[in-house]
Amino acid sequence: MKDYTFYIASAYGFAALVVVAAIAKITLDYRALRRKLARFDNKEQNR
Amino acid sequence: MLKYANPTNFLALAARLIPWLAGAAALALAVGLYLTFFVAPDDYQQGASVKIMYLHVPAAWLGMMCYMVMTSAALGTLVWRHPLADAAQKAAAPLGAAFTLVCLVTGSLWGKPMWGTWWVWDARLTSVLVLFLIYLGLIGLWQTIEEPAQAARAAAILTLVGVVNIPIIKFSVDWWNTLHQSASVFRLGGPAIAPSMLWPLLIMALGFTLLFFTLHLMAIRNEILSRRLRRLSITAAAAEDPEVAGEVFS
Amino acid sequence: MSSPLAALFGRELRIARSVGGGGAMGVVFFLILVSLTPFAIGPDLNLLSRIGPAILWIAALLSTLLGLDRLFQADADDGSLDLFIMSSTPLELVVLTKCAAHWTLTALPLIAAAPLLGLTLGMEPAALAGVAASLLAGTPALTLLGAIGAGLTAGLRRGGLLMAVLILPLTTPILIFGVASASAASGGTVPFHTPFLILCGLSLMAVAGAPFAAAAALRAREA
Amino acid sequence: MPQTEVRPPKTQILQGISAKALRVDRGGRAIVRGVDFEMRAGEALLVLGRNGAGKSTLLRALAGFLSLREGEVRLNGGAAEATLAEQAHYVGHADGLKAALTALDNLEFWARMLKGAAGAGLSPEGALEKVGLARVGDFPVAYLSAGQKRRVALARLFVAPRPIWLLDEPATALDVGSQAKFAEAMAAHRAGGGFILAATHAPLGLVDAKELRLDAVRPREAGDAA
Repeated sequence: MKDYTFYIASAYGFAALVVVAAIAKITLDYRALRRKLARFDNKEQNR
Repeated sequence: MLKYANPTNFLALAARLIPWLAGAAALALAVGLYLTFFVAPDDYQQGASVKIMYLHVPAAWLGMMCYMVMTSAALGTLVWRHPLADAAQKAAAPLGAAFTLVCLVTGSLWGKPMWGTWWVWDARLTSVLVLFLIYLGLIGLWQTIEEPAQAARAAAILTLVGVVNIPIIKFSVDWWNTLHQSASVFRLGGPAIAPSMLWPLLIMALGFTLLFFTLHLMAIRNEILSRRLRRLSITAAAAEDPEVAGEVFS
Repeated sequence: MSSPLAALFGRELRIARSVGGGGAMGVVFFLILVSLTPFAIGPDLNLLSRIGPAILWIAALLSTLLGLDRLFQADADDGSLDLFIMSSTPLELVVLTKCAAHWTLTALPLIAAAPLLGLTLGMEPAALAGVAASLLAGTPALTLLGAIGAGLTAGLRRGGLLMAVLILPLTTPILIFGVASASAASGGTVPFHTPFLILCGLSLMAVAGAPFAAAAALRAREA
Repeated sequence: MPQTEVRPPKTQILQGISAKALRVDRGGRAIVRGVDFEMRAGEALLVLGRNGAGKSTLLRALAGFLSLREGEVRLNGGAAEATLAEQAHYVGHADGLKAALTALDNLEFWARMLKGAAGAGLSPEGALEKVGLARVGDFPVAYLSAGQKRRVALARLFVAPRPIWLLDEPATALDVGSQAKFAEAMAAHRAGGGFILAATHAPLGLVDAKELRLDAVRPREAGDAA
């Protein structure tokens, strides 16, 4: 049976990469939005 | 259900739900990975490379499921014109693209040892590729139209047109060529693969689904906040106009 | 580069990133064009790999050109073009900088994506490297020729298609030597460097001449 | 008090502009014909006339966007062999702003792009302060109203000092307060030896400005320059 670890590793590696990238992008966007919204918070409560 | 429909309540609900969902997703994925690597037997033909199936198949399902979520959100946008539906729609498109991309790449990595080439133009991989292109088109549409509500309506129409065409694409691609093994999981006679392989697959699929809903909720939250930021910025800019007019050009 | 041109280059990148996802639209169009060909020709990989370089080159040619019709349109609409004409920086250098920015945003990702897409056409590594190298050498000429077309059609209503019709005939030498060098990379009678050097020559000629033609076209608009 | 700009050396200061028998064609037709005017440093010229009389065409020709069919414009003094356009600001109907960028980014860009020989002008923040838009500097221009966009465009005049101001209907979309204040800024520019050529309907509050009526220009009849 040929050794497929390269293919398995790169498949799971790529999937992990995409998942981590998605999580990172969403959380970074969230933090940036909170920071920008903080500027308006004092003037205006979240309706 | 309508109580949660207004964005502020939704934010409160999301804040409570997201940690639980994330935890469940992590747990399911951990169990799935454990089963895949330590319990599930190798395939008599493909050997260990079958382990890629536990990634490839759930990713394909998620790509399709994500489109269904987007379609229902599109109906929400067009029928009830609800901002939450707009946000759900916009949040789903990149996730759908990500899952279909994972499906394509893992399919190619699985195909190399099995069929000897990185890519084969067979029916199912090609249909997923077309689905991936539809997702990219939607993301492009979202980025081009600035005004959120207008972008949502446009994307909703494109999504619904897409959902009508996906079965046609599926059929025509099948007709065009079929090399891929027939749908072994959902054969009419029930799953053909051994239970020992089926369980890890279903658990991985559950893990992916939970991951999707976690990310989707978080992305919807981002979308609501960014629309609020846009609205506040516009009103703040407008507020600058009348009372300071006197001090200009001094 | 003097600061005005550096400022222009920075501005072009910033605008592209904030609206329309940068050059991504060009790469997606390239991806779609390449994916559509097998539907027409059929899934047979041996055939596809033989005509792979041609498919990739035609797709690159079309996606580069069709992405260019907006090059000056936005500036013409919001009045920036008039101010460029008035600035002490020559319009030719402004055109060259905008082409460089457009090339970085559209052509570079395209050159990176071409080898990956070549895999779907069953091309082997030598051919993939050949396509990437020939695209790297040929796309500057495509962008600059397209800039001339964009200059001619800026402000016209149906500029996009007209621009392609004007410029596509002029790009035939680039296509011929581009595909020739890409195919020569995977063996064949013609050595790789012969068409490749001609391609580089075409690009250098375009860098030298096209900005003047495009600037003249912009000035001649007399909006 | 506005920041005092750096004074270019004596010879480089633009003393005067003289235009002889200008003719500008558009679409094969002479829109502007037989126009003459003389201007010295500190003077203003109001280009008047009904719509379509060629006010904008004349200004766009002076800015170098349209070629002169006949006649010529001579500069007296000013930077060596710099054309009128390179020593002029043009504020037309379009504001020259990229909606996706912030007001500060736009001004920063134009400051470097239009940097003339006359040294650096106000900083983008200073220019925005001068037009009363300091607090909206970091919002994308897309969020600003037409009046605010207009004032950001006018702020361009301050970030890169150029002696000649070519203004095409500068007062449109400006509220009364802004118009009054802009009149003061124009007076300050003229006091500093600047030239103002403005095509306008609304009164701009320019003190003892010369007038150039375009619809009074008949073929073969010299325009009344005084």
